[in-house]
Amino acid sequence: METFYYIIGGILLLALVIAAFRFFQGPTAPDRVIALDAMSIILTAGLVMLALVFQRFIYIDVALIYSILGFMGIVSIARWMEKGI
Amino acid sequence: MKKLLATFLLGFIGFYLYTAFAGVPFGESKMKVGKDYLETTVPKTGAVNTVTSIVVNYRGFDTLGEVTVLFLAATGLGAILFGMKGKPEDKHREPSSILTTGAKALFPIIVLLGAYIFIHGHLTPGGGFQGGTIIATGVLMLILGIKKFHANHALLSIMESLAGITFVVAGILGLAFGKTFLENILPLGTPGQVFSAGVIPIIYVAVGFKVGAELAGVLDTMMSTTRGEE
Amino acid sequence: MIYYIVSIIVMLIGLYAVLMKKNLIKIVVGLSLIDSGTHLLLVAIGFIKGGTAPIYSEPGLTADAMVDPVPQALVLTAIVIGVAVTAVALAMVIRIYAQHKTLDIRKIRSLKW
Amino acid sequence: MDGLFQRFAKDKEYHVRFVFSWIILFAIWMALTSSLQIQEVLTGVITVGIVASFTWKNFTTKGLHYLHPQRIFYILLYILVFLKELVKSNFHVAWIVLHPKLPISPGIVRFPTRLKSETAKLILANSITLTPGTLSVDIKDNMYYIHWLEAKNMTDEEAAQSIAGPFENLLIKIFED
Amino acid sequence: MPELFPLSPVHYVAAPLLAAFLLPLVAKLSRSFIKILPGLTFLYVLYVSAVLFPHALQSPIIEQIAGWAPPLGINLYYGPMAGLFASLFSALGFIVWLYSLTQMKQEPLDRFYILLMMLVAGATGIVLTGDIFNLFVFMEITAISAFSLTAFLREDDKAEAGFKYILIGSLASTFVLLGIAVLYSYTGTLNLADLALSMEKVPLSVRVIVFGLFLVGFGIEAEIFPLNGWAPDAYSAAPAPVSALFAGITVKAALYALARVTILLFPFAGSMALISILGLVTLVISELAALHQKNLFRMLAYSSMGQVGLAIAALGLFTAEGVYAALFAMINHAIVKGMLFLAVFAMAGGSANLDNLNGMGRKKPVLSFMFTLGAFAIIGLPPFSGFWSKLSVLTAMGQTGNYIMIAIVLATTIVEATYYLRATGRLYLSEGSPVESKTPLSAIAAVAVLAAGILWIGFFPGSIDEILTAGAQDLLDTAKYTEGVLKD
Amino acid sequence: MNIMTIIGMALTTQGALFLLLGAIGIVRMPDMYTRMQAGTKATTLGAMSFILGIGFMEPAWLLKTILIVVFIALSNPISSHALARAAHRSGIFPLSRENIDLYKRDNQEDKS
Amino acid sequence: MDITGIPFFLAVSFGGAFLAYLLHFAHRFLRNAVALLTVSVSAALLFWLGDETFSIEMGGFILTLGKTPYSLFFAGIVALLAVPTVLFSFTYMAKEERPAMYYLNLLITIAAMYGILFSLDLLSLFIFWEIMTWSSFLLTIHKGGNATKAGVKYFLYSAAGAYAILFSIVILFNMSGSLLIEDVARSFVLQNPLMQLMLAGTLLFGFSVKAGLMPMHGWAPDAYAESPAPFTALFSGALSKMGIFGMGMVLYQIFLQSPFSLPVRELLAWAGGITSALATLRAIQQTDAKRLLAYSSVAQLGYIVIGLALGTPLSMMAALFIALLHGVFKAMLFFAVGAVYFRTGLTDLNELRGLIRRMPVSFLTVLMAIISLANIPPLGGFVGKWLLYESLIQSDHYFLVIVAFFSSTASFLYVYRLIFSIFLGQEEKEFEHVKEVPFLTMQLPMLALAAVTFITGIFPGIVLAPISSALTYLGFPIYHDMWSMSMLFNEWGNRINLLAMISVIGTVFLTGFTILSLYRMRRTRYVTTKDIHTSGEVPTENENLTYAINFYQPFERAVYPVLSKSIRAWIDWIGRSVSEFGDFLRHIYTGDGQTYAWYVVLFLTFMLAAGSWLL
Ligand code: NA
Ligand code: NA
Repeated sequence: METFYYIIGGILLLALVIAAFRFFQGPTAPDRVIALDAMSIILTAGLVMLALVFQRFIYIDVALIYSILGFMGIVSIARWMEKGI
Repeated sequence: MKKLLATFLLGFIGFYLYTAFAGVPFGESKMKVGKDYLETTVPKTGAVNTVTSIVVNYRGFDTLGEVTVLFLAATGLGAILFGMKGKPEDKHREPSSILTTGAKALFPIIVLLGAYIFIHGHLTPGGGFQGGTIIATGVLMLILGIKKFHANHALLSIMESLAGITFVVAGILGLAFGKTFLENILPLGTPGQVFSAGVIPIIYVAVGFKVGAELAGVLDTMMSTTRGEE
Repeated sequence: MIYYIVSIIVMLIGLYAVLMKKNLIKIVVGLSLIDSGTHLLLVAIGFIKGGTAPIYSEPGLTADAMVDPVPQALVLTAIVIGVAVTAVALAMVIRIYAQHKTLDIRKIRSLKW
Repeated sequence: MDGLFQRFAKDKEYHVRFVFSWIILFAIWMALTSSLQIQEVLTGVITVGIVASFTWKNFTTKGLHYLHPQRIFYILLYILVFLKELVKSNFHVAWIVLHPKLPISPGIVRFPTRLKSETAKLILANSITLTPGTLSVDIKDNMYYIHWLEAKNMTDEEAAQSIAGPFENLLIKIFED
Repeated sequence: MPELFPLSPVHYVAAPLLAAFLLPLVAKLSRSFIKILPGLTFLYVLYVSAVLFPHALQSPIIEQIAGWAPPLGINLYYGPMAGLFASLFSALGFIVWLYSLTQMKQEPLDRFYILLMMLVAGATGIVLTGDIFNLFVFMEITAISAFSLTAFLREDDKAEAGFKYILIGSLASTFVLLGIAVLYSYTGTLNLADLALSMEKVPLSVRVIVFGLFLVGFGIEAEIFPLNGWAPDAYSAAPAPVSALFAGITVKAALYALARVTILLFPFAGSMALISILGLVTLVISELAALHQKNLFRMLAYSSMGQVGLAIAALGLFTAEGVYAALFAMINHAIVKGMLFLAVFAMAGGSANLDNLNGMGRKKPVLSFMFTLGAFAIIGLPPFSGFWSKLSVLTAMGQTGNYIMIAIVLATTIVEATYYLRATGRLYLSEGSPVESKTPLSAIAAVAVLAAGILWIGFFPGSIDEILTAGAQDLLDTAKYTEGVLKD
Repeated sequence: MNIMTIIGMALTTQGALFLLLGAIGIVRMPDMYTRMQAGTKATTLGAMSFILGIGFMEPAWLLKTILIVVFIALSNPISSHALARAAHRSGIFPLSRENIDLYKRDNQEDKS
Repeated sequence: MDITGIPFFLAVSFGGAFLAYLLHFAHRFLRNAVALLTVSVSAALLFWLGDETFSIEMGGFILTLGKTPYSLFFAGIVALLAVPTVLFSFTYMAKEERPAMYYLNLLITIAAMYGILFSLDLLSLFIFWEIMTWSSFLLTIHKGGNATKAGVKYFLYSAAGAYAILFSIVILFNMSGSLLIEDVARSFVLQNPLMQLMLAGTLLFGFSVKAGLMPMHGWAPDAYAESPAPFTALFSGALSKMGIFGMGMVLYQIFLQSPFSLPVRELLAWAGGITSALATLRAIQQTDAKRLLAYSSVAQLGYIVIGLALGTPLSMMAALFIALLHGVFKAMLFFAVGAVYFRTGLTDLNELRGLIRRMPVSFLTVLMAIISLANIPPLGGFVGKWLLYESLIQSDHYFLVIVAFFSSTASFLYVYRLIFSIFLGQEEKEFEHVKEVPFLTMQLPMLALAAVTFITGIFPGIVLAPISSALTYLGFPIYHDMWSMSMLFNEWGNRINLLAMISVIGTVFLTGFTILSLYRMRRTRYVTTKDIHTSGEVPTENENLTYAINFYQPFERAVYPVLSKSIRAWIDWIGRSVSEFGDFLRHIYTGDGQTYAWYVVLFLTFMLAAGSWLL
């Protein structure tokens, strides 16, 4: 099982790094936001995995909250970009 | 030149800060009071979440202050932006119907999640501040997604007042029962259950309401001064 | 150790923004960054290798295997305070912008000497 | 007093909508707590009641008839169809992404929808977005604007068929009968 | 009669807090509650002072919060010094409330009074608490109230002042928080008394760094040069009653924090000398800068910074006499500067150009008289309160052989006299501004109470001698402090 | 190892791979919209699959993980839509070989 | 309360001040009555003052009050001037604004002077000193306008002096652990001489400011000129003597044993001489009566300092004698000028003329005063000046004799101008309706003081007796022969019968002057002197051809280089520099919030660097 966690964790990390590449490259603000969005999704998944790894149910709450905040972040940025706020 | 100087100064300060922390071994236990909290939280406070027992019980006075800070920020913001009106809206600002519908559909779920989080503050990670923040997030979503959304400030104000009064009264009751301010006066119950940890969940629910109401109020005040009326 | 360094660097970036950026919003963001760095630092202090969240939600958890809960409690407070200050600062910025029609801190100097 | 009754008359599904909201939210609560402890359930009953009491108006426009077995059947069907489309198009996109030449011809097309319910529109938009290859950019009145990786010059009807085809009919059955 | 709520120091914080939370509710019942409730609150904490302070003079009252003995829980330490400050703050709060009743007209009034009460309560919390993080929290309560009150009025430059204040104030809180973080990471505790006993765990080099952080953090709020750039703007932008509280309360609380922390945690000779020198530098620069101010509030602000510098210079001696003198100077400054702000506002209004004072001697003779009195007291002329405080500062300096310091203090007093007498002279110029308005009795009464304080201390300096001596001992006797707090 | 665990591991693995695929898509795709298409959605689907998989691996958590999945399914398309719309309205238009952008055309018609 | 005690005395003095202030709001008459009663009762109480000392603790310091023969003499001066001043104020101040404040401050000033004199310790002396300073400051700015400027200047000079005094007091207190002058004196001699020099130097500097000694006299002309006339009499006549009192105390109670005592006193004597000479020259230049008198006061104080500094029994006697006499005749002069101002609204010598018939009593007062001032027998001034010369010669200060003689002679020039410009010359139409001032409240004080000059001239013993006990108290060997009212020693040991001489010279002088005056008066006729013009020439508007203008222009040209380089310019320069420096300094506060953030960061960096460097 541990090997499985390591492999999965490795893939997530790799995905995170690749997405981060787009974040730093841009070129437009929405591009960065997309990268950020992707990264936050990957992190949400990662958090759920951590709950499994540490066998702590309560960490799933963290993932849930994290996904809400990620969502709100993107929507806020989007509304701000179109001068909706 | 100025940049160079800034970099130099910051490097200098950074170096000293690092020096200060360099002697602190990372990842090793340096606990003194922390240890006591961890050992006494379940038997003495009935709270499973040590952070919560610290926040609401051991260092509840800090939290009362913290709640006050937020309350003051909301009050101050209202004072600073009092009477300010934004520019009239243009058509550009209208949210799409997808967002509007989505916001309406997600709002109760988010509020419920927030409530869940502050009700379980003594059991799971989270608590009044986190739950309140999530509720405010829900309100933010309404602000973003609904064109003419305005929070009901009178209601928010009553909510935050009542919640704040609850907190202080919970403290004063400790005095009234011949104990100290903010001291627990309720039975501790079975650790791990919803109705446990004495007064902690009550305070945290109050904090949740308060934080939610205040942050929502702050967001709405800010938005309405920037986006303005038609 | 690297956690300390990273958090200090985050702080310093914020401080740099406070010192060098001319836009009021960026300065406020700088202040927030300073806060964030400080919060990171606090959390890093409380971390203990192999420690888990200080919540006795599952049976079999002992105090030895938990991270220091105090910095977490402190960070919670500090974050709320930071948010409060940021909110008030932004309110000031809104007022300043409404009056001066600029966000350049160099141009907002009607009070001096 | 008259006014009050009138209000009920106009808004006769008042309690039904509330109960509907309550049921959905309570299900969510149960999922959240994942616990059958009496204290948790009791707390849930009350909390959900409070939350539902001030959100039901926005949460739903119709009432309990969404829970009609026929609708539930269509909902399940919809989920199946959606999952099928999802898997299908996912692998399609995987192929595109990993293809060295990136075989795409993107563009924004549009199609009108027959859906009336806002919720249905949202679900259609979300479904379109989630199935890779298409992305809902906006809905104006009844017109969906879709970013499509394989955009072609076509009529609105053609676009509607190829993008919303599998979903729209089911959604009408779920929401608008 | 057995009391339902036995009086304890926590009432200083709990009562205003309760009132602040209640205010939005009662405001909905009747708008007149907005003004009444804060007054009742201040009256109540005054009553708390009247009951508790005499006890504190005998032996410090140490109160545990939430039933946890320190260092586990937060404790309040209500010793003679804290008691003195808490009582002073309550009294000033009440006076400012009395004054605001008629002089403060800017809406939203409910928010104004909430912020006002919390400014006082926060500062009181700073002096009461025995926990360093709790101190930080109260510092923030005070700061946020202060930021918001600075930008409370609607005129153009108020938000500007508020922004500068918040910018620098945020840095202050950051540095304090960082210092706390370092201390906690070495000692694992946050209680001040416990920290004092655990300081040997902190390497000396780190202690110096932490002291630097605290010095900057508290120094910003205590208006030490060169950290006080925000102060003149904030003082001149805030409504005058608030400026009076800035001078009388906010700075004092920060100074208390600086003194308490220094004496408990960093009792090196170097740190104390440094504080003294900084105080003197602040004094000299502020007084010189005040010389050319056209705006009265700005002038008073610089003067305030100078006065605080004087107190800091005496405090930095860290002898019984030095602390005594510093306390005396702080009390004097709180009363006198408070009175000057209130008197000027009542005479010249918000736009306090020096010219607005012209001819006030005829139009508002009582206020003019009080302004003159205040000016004399600030300069340090006998037989007014300022004389005794300045004299005690000088003798304290003399006792440590710092003759140069004495000379500097006296030389700056001449500068001080220059601008204050210039302003006083304006009152008695023949040609005046045409504005005539009646000052309501309550406002005059508020100013008069402070004026009475100036005269009382001037003629009976011995009446506060016991308090000051006890306060100085309280601050310096660290062993008593730590033992008292950690006795169980 | 029971059947649930195996399903769970399969779903998790698939999810992880889709997350990776999404990340690659973000980097590889030529413009913002196509990145969103390939990237954001692939990651969304990946996360849903991943989290559901973990729910299967720990059946007591299944309900809660489903809740997260449903929430993601509801919220992520909305945020993607909001972002795409915002980008388009702030003047970032999609690449298109055949210049198909009916949204732009309709918007311009609206304005004129 | 013991009515012979100092507390009762001060309670009457201060209490009267507040009572008078309060009664102002009841009735003007009550106020005046209480004011007059207060000064009269305190004057009378001086005679019954007991010997007990009185101590009180205040602010942790023990304040001790008590009388000494030395202080009693000065208290006499105060009392002598206080009563006429209050009396003179009644009518004079009736026209002015805020009379209540005037009486309050006036009576406080008087009481504070008594307080200074009856202080046995340095702190109470300082307290009363400062009370006197601020109350007199408030009196100085009473008229507003220019007076404010003059008042602030006065206050700042005073503050510089006072804080020099306080500086020494704090150090002396630290050294001796006591504030009592005698204790301080005892431990003073144990200090190292340089410290002694520094402490005494600052004390003397402080006191000399009030005395208006050059170079610290810059405040005096303006303040004397701008303050209300009745107060000016007290100001120049008594208040400035507090400086003399303090200097005497420092020189002979504290500093005497120091090795630096002699050189410092020599220096002071020269400062006195220079002051008298330069101020006399300045006085000659003045066209404003009050400014003229102001400079004259500075000059007279210079004389007093000469005598005080020399420190021979005879010189001390001279100094104290002149101190009293100067108070009296200067008060007369200010009263008279005040009377003229009261009736004409003018103090400009170029505009006043020919009032002798309109205001004969004022004229007589001025005449008596300037006779006294110019040291012409038989009036008191003569005795003082005689004593001074005698002591100067005896102590071999021949050059100072020349200086003193020069300025004494030169003072004829300005007193002549004073009396000539105001009272003599042709009568003007515009002064036709000028009447003499009321008798009781204005003439009487002038005449009473005139009588004093006369009596002290004829019977100097009345004054010399208390002086001698004062000097004995200070430790001077005084023997009766020395001041025996009929005799003076000359250098050759001959006895000169003073009384006889005074009588002879006096009679001759008075007779001559009276004849002269009457003659001039008779010749007076009405001619407008202000627009004489020769035929065909129209004078330009600004050209006042009155012959009194540019009275001493040639003289001015001669001494101009000396005066222009006066030290006042340097003091002004210092003040200006401080002010400019302050203006420069405040630009630290740029108004840019970011700059302030920079300061914070720089300061933190500096603190961290300094801290680790110190480790
Ligand atoms: Na922040
Ligand atoms: Na702050």
